[in-house]
Amino acid sequence: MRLTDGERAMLDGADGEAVAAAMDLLVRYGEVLGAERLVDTDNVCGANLFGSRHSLVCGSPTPDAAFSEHSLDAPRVLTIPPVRAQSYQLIGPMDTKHWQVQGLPQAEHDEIVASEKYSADHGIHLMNTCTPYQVGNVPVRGEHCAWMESSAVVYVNSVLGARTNVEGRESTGAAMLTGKIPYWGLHLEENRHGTHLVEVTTPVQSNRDWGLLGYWIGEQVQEEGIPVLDGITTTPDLVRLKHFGAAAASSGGVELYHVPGITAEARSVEEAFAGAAPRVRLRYGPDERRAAYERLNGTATDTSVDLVMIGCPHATLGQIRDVVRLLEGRRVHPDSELWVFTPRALRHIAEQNGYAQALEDAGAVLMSDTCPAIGQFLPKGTRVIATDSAKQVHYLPAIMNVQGWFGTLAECVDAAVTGTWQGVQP
Amino acid sequence: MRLTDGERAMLDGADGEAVAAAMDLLVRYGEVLGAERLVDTDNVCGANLFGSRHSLVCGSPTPDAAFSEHSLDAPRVLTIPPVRAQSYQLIGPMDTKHWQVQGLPQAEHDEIVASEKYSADHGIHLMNTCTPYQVGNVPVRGEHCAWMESSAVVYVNSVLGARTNVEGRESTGAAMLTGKIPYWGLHLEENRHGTHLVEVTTPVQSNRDWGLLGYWIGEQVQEEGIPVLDGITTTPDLVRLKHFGAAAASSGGVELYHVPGITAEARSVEEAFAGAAPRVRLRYGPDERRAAYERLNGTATDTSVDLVMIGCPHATLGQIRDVVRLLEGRRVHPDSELWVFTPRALRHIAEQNGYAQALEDAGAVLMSDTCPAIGQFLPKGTRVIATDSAKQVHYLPAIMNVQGWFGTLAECVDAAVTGTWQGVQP
Amino acid sequence: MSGPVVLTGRGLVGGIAEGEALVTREAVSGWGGVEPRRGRIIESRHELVGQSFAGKVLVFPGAKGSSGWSGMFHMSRLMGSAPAAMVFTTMNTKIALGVVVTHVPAVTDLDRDPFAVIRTGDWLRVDADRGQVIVTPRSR
Amino acid sequence: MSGPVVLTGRGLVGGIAEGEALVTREAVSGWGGVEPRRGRIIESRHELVGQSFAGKVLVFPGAKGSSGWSGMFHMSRLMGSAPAAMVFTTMNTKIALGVVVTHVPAVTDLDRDPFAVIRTGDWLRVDADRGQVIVTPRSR
Ligand code: F3S
Ligand code: F3S
Repeated sequence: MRLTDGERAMLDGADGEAVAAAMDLLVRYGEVLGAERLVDTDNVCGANLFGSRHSLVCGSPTPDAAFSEHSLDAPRVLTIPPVRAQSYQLIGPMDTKHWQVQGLPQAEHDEIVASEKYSADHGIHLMNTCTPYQVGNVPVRGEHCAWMESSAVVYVNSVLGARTNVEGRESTGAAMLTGKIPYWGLHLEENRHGTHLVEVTTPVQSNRDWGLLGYWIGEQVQEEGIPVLDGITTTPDLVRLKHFGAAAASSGGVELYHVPGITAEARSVEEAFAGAAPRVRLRYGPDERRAAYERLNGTATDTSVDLVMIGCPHATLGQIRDVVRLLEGRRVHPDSELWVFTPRALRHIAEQNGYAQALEDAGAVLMSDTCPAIGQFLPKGTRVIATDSAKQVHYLPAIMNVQGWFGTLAECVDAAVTGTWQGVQP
Repeated sequence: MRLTDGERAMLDGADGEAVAAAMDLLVRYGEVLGAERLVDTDNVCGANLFGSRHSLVCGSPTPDAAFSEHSLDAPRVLTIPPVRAQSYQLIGPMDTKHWQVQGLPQAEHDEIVASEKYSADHGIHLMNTCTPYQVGNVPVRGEHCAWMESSAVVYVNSVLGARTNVEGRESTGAAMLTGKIPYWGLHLEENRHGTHLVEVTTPVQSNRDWGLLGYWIGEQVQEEGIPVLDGITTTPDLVRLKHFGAAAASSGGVELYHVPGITAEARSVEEAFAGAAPRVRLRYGPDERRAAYERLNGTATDTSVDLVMIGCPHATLGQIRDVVRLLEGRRVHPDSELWVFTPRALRHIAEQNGYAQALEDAGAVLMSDTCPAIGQFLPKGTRVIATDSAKQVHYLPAIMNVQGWFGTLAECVDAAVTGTWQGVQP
Repeated sequence: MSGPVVLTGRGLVGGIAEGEALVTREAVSGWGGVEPRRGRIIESRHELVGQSFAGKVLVFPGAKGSSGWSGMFHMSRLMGSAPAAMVFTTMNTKIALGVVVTHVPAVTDLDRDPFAVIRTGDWLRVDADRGQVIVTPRSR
Repeated sequence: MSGPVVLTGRGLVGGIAEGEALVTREAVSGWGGVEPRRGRIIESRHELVGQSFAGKVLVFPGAKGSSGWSGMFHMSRLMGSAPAAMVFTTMNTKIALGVVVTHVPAVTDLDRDPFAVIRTGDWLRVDADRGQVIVTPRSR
C-alpha cells in the first residue's frame, strides 16, 4: 500500500507513538484488504466505551490501556492524544440515565461512566446512538467516512451517498487518531453499482412493509450484493428507510442499496447498474412478503408479551410522539414492559416536550445510549418480546433466548397495554 | 384550486373549527399562488413561540388566541387541537438556559416558556433551531415538506432533494393542523431546474470560501434563480454547504442550488439544467471572491471587537470542538464576548463532552434556541461584532446598527482573545 | 392632465381599496426590512427607507428576504399600519402569504408594466374582485 | 491414504501455524455468533453451533454479521481461544480487520477451492509468509 509523505511520517512517529500505532494498524489492515492507498476522512464513528467485559480480560486496565489494546490493537500501553478527526461514539452498553432498569450494578455503571469521560476528554462526541445521522452527523454525497454499525453504514451510503465500509473498533480507533482509512470497497465509485435487481410487485408503504422488504432482500443478497429496487411507488421517509436498511443489513450484509429516484446515486434502474445487466433478478410480491413476515415471527408461539421494544434503530421524535399518542388514556399492562429507545440528544428534547413524562405516566420508559441487543439486557424473566423492528426481532431471540413477535407500532403498543400479542399477517 | 373529498370535508369542519380555519388559510393562499391543488406533507417546520411583541399587539391573548391569530390568520379565537402532521419548532426568541445573557426580563422569559409549553403540549417538537436537519429531521429526496427559515429550506432542497418552498408562520401553522400545503413552486419537478450557471474558477475549499461564494451568488441571482455550480473540485461537508446556502439565501433569495455530483438532483451540469441552456452565465474567480469579502466587511472600520458570534446557522458538535481547541490555554478578552450557538439537543451532548464547560472556563458562552439576529440582542454597548458567518454579518449590522467583521473561525477566536480584529483578505 | 388609466390583471384576496401609490422598483424585505408600528421601510439600502406605506397602495415587484415576511405584514395589519392595497409583479410564496394575511386587496399579472404607468402620489383604486387597478395620475 | 496437498494463495498477517482444520461452508458471525471465552460458535442456525475453533485452523468463507466481528475475535485472542490460523475465501472489511487483530496467520485467494480439498480434522500447516496451506488429510 502506497503511503504519502505525511502518512509515512505519522507511521514513523512524527505525531507520537499512538498515532504511529494507529497508522501501523491501518497499514496492516489495508494490506490484508489489498488497498492501494489510504484516503482522508474527517468523519469517524466508533465504539470505545468499555465496561467490565473488556477490563476483566485485560486485568482492569487504565483507559489508555483499554484504548491501546481494544481500539488500536497496539502491542503495548500508549498515551492516547486527543483525536484528530471529527469522531463520534456510536451505541454502547449503558443508558446513563436508566442504567438501573438494565439491572447493571453500580460498579459497572461507574466503569462505563469513566470510559465515557475518557472519550469525551479526547474529543469523541458522545452521540451514543446507532443513528448518528439523526443527531447532526449527516454526511454529504461523496464524503469519505469510517463508520461502524451496519444499520448506520447502510443508511448513509445509500440514502445520502456517503462512502464508508463497515469498519470495526480497531480501524475506527485508528482512523480517529489519524484521519485516514483504507481506500477500498465502497470508497470507490466502481464498487457501488447494483448487482441484484429486485422487482417489487406489491405495495410497500408502511414501516412494516419496508422492514419486511429489507429483511427478505437481506436474506437473498447475503454478504455480496448491492440491491436495486424497482417498483417503489411512494416516497419513503427517514424512518422507513432506516428500518429497511437495518433489516437488510442484519438478515444479510447489505451495505449499500439503490432506490432509483430516492437514494443518492441512482436516478434510474439503468444508472444503478451503471449500464450493466443485473447479476441476479429477484421478485418480491405478496408471497415473499408473507414468507418474510412468518420468518420474522418464527420464534414465537406464546402470545403473552413481557417486553415491547420500540426504537431499533433508535427512534425519532416523531416515532416517540406516535407512541405517546397511541398510549393516550391507556397504561402498560402490569405484566408487561414498554421500552422506547432514542438518542440521548433527542431524549433531551422529548423530556422538554413532555413525551418522556407521558410515557412514564403510562408505565413505559424512554431509554437511550444502548438497546437490549447490544447491551444484552431484558426485564427479569422475559420470555417473549414484541417489536416493530425487523432487526431487533432478528437478533434478540438468538442472543437472549426469547421468543419474538414482529408487527406494526400500533400492534406493539396494543400488546404492551393488553399484555397479549394480537398482530396479524398484513 | 381543486380539493379532494377529504380536504373539502376538513374545510367544512369535519375535523373541527381550527382544522377548518387552517384549510381556509391554505385555500386562500393556494388561490393567490395559482396552485392547482394541495399536497400531503408530514414534515412541517414553523415558528410559534410568542413573547410580548405578539401578545401586546393582541392584548395579552391566551395561547389559543395567539395561535389562532398569528399561526392561522383565523378570524376569531379557536381551540387548537394537537397538531396532525409531524411538526417542529424552528429558531425562536429566547435561550431557555441563558436568557439572562440576552438581557431579557423575567416576565418575558415566563411568557415564552408558557408559549413553549403550549407548543409542546400540541405535539410540536421543540428543536428550537434553524438547523432541523442537524437534530433528526433529515428529509428524504422527493419528500414534500413545509418549512420556514430560508437557510434550512435551501439546505434540504439542495443537499437532500427534499421539496419545500419558503413558507411562513401562517402557512406552516395551517400545515401543522392539516398535513397539507399548496402544490406549487419547488414541489414540482419542472420548477427545480437550474437557471444560472456559475463557473467557479478559483479554489473553494474552506468554510470561508463557501460563505463568500454563497454570498456573491445570492447577490447575482437575487430572488429568481436556481444557481448551478461548475468547477467545484473538492467534496464539501455539511458545515460548508450550510454556510454556502445560508449566505446565498440571505444576500439573495436562493431556495435551491445544484452542485453536480454533490447535491441530490444533479449528476452533471447538463442534468441540472434539464438539457436547457442556462438563462444566465456567471463567472466567480479571485476578483469576485475579493469583492465579496470586501462587501461582507464593508460596515467595519473599528478593529476593537465587542462580540464574536459563532454558529450561524447553528453549529455542529464538530464546530464547537474546533472552538474549544482554538481556545486551549487562552481566555476571552475582558472587553470582548464569545458566543457560540448550537441546537439545544447538541448543547446537551456538548455539556456531557465537557465542551460547554471548556468554553465557559475560557470566558465564552454556549447558547441555544435563538441567535442575535433573530432575538435582536447583543451584549450591552456592542458596537463591533465579528463572525465566520456570511449570513450573520449580513444581517446584524443592518438590524442592530453595529459594525461587522467576517473571516475564518481562527480569526474570530483570535479576535475574541485579543479583543482586536486582525483578519486578512484570503 | 391625462385621464384615469386602467390596468387589468389577476385580483387576489378580494375587495376594493383606494389610496395614494407608493412606488418602488426594489423588492421589499419583511423581517428586518419594515417595522410594523408605523409601516415604515427600515432597510438601510432601500430607496424608500424611512417612508411609510400605511394607508397607501404599495406598488412594488414583491417580497424578498426571510420567511418572516408574512408575519411582519400580518403584524402591520394588527397595528393599523398596513398598506391599503398591494400591486406587485413577481409571485412567490412570501408575497402570496403576505397579501393573504394582510387582508388587503391585491392585484398581480397586470397587462401593462405598472412601473411604467404609476408614479408615487398617483391615486389608485384597486379592485381585487375585478382584477383592476385604476390610476388617476397626480397633477404635475 | 493420499499425501499432503498444497494450496497456494495470498498470505496475510504473516507467520506459520499448524492445527486441525475446522471447516464450514457457512460464513461465521462475530458478535452474536461466537463467544470468546472458549471460542465457540453460538449462532443457533449455524452448522458448527456448539463447536470451538480454539487452536484449530478455521476454514470458512469469511465474516458476516455486525461490525463487532473484529472485536469478538480480538477478545477471543485475549482470552486464549483464538483459532490457530484462518483460511477464507471471501474478502470484506470484517474478515480483513478480524485476521489483523487476531494476530494469526491467514491465507486467502487460494488457487483451488479449499472446501473441495479440506475436511474437518485434516492437519493444516498455514504459512502466511509464503501464502501456502499444506493439507495432510486425516486417515479415514
Ligand atoms: S444498536 Fe441500534 S440498530 Fe437496533 S440492535 Fe440496537 S437499536
Ligand atoms: S436563525 Fe440561524 S441561520 Fe443564522 S441568523 Fe440566526 S443563526
